[in-house]
Amino acid sequence: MVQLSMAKAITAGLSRAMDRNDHVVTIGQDIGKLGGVFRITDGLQERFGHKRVMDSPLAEAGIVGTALGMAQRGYVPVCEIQFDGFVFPAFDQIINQASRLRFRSQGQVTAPIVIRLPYGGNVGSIEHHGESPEAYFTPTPGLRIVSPSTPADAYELIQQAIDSPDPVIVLEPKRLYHSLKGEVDLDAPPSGELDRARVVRLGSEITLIGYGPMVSTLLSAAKVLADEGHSAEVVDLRSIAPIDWATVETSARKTGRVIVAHEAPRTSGVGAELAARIQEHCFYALESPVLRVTGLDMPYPPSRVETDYVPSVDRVLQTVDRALAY
Amino acid sequence: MVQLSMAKAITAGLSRAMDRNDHVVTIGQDIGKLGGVFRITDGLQERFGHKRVMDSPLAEAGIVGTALGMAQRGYVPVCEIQFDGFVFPAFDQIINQASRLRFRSQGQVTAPIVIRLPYGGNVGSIEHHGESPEAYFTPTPGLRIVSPSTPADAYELIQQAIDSPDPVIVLEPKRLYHSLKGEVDLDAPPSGELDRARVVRLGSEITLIGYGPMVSTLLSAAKVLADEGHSAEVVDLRSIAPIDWATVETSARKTGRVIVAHEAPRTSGVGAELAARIQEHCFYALESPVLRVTGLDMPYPPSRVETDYVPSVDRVLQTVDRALAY
Amino acid sequence: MTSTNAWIPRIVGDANEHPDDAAGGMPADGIETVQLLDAEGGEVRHPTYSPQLSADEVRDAYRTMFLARRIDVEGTNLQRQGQLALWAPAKGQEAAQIGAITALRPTDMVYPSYRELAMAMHRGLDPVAILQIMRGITHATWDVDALHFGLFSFVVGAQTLQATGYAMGVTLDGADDVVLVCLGDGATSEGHVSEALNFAAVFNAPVIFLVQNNQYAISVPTSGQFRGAPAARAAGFGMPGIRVDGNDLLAVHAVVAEAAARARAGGGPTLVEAMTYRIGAHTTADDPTRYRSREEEELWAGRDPLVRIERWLRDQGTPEEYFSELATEGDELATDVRARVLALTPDGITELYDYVLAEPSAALVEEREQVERYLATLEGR
Amino acid sequence: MTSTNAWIPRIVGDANEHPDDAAGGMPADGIETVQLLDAEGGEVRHPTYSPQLSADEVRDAYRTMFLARRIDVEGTNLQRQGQLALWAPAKGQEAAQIGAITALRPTDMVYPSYRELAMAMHRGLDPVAILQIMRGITHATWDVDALHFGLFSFVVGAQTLQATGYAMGVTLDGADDVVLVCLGDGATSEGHVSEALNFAAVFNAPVIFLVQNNQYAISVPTSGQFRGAPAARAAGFGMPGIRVDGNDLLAVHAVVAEAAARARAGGGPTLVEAMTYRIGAHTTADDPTRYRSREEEELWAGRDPLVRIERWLRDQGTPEEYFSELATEGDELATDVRARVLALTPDGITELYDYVLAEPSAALVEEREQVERYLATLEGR
Ligand SMILES: Cc1ncc(C[n+]2csc(CCOP(=O)(O)OP(=O)(O)O)c2C)c(N)n1
Ligand SMILES: Cc1ncc(C[n+]2csc(CCOP(=O)(O)OP(=O)(O)O)c2C)c(N)n1
Ligand SMILES: [Mg+2]
Ligand SMILES: [Mg+2]
Repeated sequence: MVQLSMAKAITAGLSRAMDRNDHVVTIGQDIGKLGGVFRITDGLQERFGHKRVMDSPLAEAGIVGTALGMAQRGYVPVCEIQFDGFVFPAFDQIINQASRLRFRSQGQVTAPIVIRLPYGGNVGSIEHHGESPEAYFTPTPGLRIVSPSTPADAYELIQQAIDSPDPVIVLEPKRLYHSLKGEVDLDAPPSGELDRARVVRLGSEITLIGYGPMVSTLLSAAKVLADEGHSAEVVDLRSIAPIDWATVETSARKTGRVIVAHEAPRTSGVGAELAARIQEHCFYALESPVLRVTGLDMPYPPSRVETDYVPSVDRVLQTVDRALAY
Repeated sequence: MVQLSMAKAITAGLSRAMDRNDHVVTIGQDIGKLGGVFRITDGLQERFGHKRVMDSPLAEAGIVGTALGMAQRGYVPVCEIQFDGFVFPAFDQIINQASRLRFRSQGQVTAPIVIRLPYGGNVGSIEHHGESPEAYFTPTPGLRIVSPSTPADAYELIQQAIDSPDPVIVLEPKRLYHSLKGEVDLDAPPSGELDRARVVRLGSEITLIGYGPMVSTLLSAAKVLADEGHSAEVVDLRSIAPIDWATVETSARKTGRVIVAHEAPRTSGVGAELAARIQEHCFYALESPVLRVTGLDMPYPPSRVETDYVPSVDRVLQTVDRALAY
Repeated sequence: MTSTNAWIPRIVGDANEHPDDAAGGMPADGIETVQLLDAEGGEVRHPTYSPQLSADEVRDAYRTMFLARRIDVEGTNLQRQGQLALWAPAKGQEAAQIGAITALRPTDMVYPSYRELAMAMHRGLDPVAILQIMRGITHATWDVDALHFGLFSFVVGAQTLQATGYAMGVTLDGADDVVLVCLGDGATSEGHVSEALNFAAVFNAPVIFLVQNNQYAISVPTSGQFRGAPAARAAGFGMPGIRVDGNDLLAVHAVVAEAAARARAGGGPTLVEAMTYRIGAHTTADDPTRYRSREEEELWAGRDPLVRIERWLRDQGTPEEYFSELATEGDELATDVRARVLALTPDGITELYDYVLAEPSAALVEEREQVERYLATLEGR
Repeated sequence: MTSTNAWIPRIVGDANEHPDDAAGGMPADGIETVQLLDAEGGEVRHPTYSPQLSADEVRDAYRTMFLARRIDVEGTNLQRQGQLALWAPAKGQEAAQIGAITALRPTDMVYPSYRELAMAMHRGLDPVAILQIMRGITHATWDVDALHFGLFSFVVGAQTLQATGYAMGVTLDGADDVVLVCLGDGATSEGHVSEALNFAAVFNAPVIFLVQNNQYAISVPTSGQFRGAPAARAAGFGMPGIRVDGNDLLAVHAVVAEAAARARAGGGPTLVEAMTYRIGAHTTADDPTRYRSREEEELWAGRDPLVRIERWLRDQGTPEEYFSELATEGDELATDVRARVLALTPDGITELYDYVLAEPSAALVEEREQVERYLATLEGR
């Protein structure tokens, strides 16, 4: 067990995957000498050489599209997209190609690539650097989307994503890269399934569901609630697509009240699917509607006001009050 | 009043808008001599000249991106994207540019463009030609998305979209282009608001909500239900973003049961947002969960089996049975 | 190697007018077009390139061209008879396709677009696999690894990046395979294609971009597609660009063979612009009379790539039986293919859940069961 | 007009090695670099281009360059002091920016990327409008129509398509305005940029693509970005491509002036590749020591665009007071700007609902009210 930041945990996971399988390569902007703008690939080019750690030209479609081709040649490419807001030029290669090669070819061609995508706000940066674009990917059958909430989870998820025969987007909560440290067992083999949610706090009165950077907010809220005498269960989705409905619904049925949190705007966010499915499958168990605590329905704002945009512990608590009042 | 197909109604609306405002121009692949692959721009280049009806190179980002530039010069460009499945190369220009120019510039720069996008399935074509990509756009504040269900509505919506100071995606139900005919009053000024839903059939026991190509399916289902002694209200959303919640919620509260239908896959579709919001705002009024009748959670299938994919009257009825059984 | 970097500006007064090339001839932009066989089948001497194929090899090549055209006719017929949703004829482009693919090793990977019927048949793909796409039976399903022939790609240009990545993988392997990727004149406008050219150059990838310039992207002539021809564009990305008479089997073969040899030797990518013509409609849904003239079509009919080889083969003394036997073979193949196409039935939709993810998620399993139950209720009716 | 179409292949053995240019000098790819003033400020004769600016005009230009650099220093300082989230220095690129913009009419539209501080100041934009972006106060808000200076664009390359479209609008108007769009060497790799070049050529749009080739895209040197230089790429899209010494005010001005005259006369687009160097870091978040050498930085420091003009101005007999007064003006401006930046406060988040749609939807109005109520409860605490 070592104490690692989330950034270092991802580096360690990536590096371990590259050690285990010499067909794992990585490609992205500035990931070589610079080690990436977040230094996630720091030292990897020195260790694995220019061939396996490729600085790409400045073109996101090029990164994902050539990664697909390398995968067709037997490689397992891990793409780094520099920031959340810059993934859209690669959209066609992700939506029309990566996600459906297996389907369109009835399994003759697959796309075992990983797309690492730093995301999330409250990082005090400029436009396009604090966004949460997951809702643009979730309507896509054939695409896996995961997001870790702790260094240990990040270490495991990046390896599982690389092992997965499906294309996986790993949404990395960039706010936690360097701010969150935790215990990581570097020798533990990646265990369990890629699409399992985790109940990270047990509770009985209300279920708080989140993923990535929101999980620590929900845990803080649950603590405050405990002090106030309320018992909240916290579910870390880990996999945003597909969602582990069994875990989600079990918790919803148990508590009868559910709140979903994410940083992306409310409209058509991941919370919509959660609410829609939970109200359908747990209709008789719900004591209050599924409520959403989310980013606002506007583009990501300038950073001086971003704390009013990203869900805070306060906003979660206020929403819990609303739910409990039903 | 004349009898027009939906295709001809759109042509008429476009042509009228170009008559009324000489800064309305249109750009897209094959829209000149060919009149577009669906012949929607048939005759427009002859009438308005090469300058106002521009055949573009084969590049969707180029079409939308240059349209934005023309808009910044004072034009009102109407872009034609050839098919649903080919809009993704333009994604960055739509999501990162068109939808947020107003926001990022605090109103100094706007994007009054229209993007016409034929969509929907059951047209017996090959891959990428039968899809419903609306869920990729709905998470986007600042973007309007509309879809007509009748020729009269198409005639009006295309003109309203062109008049709108916001960027508007007009999802054109291509299955209805030539198959659906209806009365159109060519002299009527476009009236009312772009984002108003319409109750197209009054009912009391259940609300069926849809848009575009699904509306006629829902109306057929409502008819069958009426024969069976059940009274279904049908709401045509018309505007998918923003949604006219007042109309939707009024109906939901009235009937207490809601079904949403769309051709896109269920996960993270427009139905998710409708269900999420309705269960929140009409919690006590609901007698059954909001149910969804949608495309399946797989990429659009080969056309020989597409009728099993696109919601049918039968599937709607089966779902109504489920709702009524609560 | 011929230099094709001459750039003669073709700046026109009002570009919005999109003037068609006067008579549908080759563009007068000063870029040389490599030719080894003229429209009459007469040999043309070239300072750099010479025919690389023996008469036997040409006969083999011609056979595939001929059979592909026969299937093409059958595709169009089947569509007219309502048996296919669509057919995209390759007619007229057989020399470009077969000239290129015969210059490769069978293990060199090919990434087609959607018009490469002749290439596919050369690689041994059963044409039914293509026809069934157009019948709505499957999307694109064949054994890519065994054939070294990639899936058809209906999103214009998207395949070029994947081909480039595959070629980067070849480099990573230290192998000497070559990759050929097919695209049209229209496709060159897609940003993804420029990115592919750039990645190929930067990573020095062994990939050949074969642009079949058939003069149109649906209705848009090349004059409305670009001002700088594809062959000229290559130089700006740092790779050789060669224009070749795409209706000349021998020339296409020679040019692609040279590009392949260069790539194999570590010399990186090449762009080959094969000047050809789509004799048929863009697809059976298209109406070419709206955008091209009778004269132009006749001009190009006179440049038919099959006629040219047929003449050459006759000049070489190929006996009449060769041609008559081939005609019979073609008819038999067409009859067989037609019968098998008509017999095709699609997989049930629920079987398609097998291909969404490697292992279906719980939600997919659940949805599949629901759909199965629902479909069963319908069968009862 | 100088022809810049020579293409000398730079195919290297293993492209993955991305060798940096030996000493960070100009690339030896055979493309001519137009220069009118050498690093010492001495005039250079050129067969085609000659200086177009009077000494007074150069002094005006130098003033903006100097003031921009002063603000640049202030930006870096403010960031170091924790007052800005980020600063992207323009230091070293002032000649490229001011040379280009002084060749335009004030009514010619400019589309910047995000590094055009000097250009912006030339157009009269209050630098606070830029600094406030980096302070997280606004995104990009200035009166584009009045200044004819577009919004900063942080999505690399996206602005090039919009600039091209604007220029297409100029053609539709039958006007003789010209559009200038700024991009970096890295940006040329984005597919959108290639699409912009192609649309510009096909529609013969009056747009000038100014590529400030500052040798790096963050850490990636041009050798890892492309094999065909931007200037060479232009030809393949059917437009002239001219490379110019981007640290030479007079040369950039002359080259852009010629391109603008051609565009105004209906001659269509031009690509200008201005060879320059980002003296500072990519942004204050960057660490250039990881990817470039001390020697290279020193080499380019010796080519400082301000020093060169200062020398030339002194040679022309510009009095010392001009320089000392300018220094004072710079300090005063910096002090004023700093004070105003520190005084900035953001709009409340709820005011931003005004800018989502032209008229807020009912749902937006409702959400805004909720947020207002919620924020009011917080104030109570
Ligand atoms: C991204 C994308 N946009 C549009 C289309 C619709 N489309 C299909 S083929 C075609 C023209 C292609 O022209 P070209 O590349 O010259 O190939 P050709 O059909 O002539 O062989 C178009 C516009 C598409 N398939 N993909
Ligand atoms: C589409 C996109 N991808 C990635 C980035 C992140 N990024 C910001 S600046 C930059 C490098 C740009 O290099 P260049 O075009 O040479 O301009 P320079 O910064 O050198 O002026 C990158 C990769 C971005 N802003 N947009
Ligand atoms: Mg073509
Ligand atoms: Mg740069």
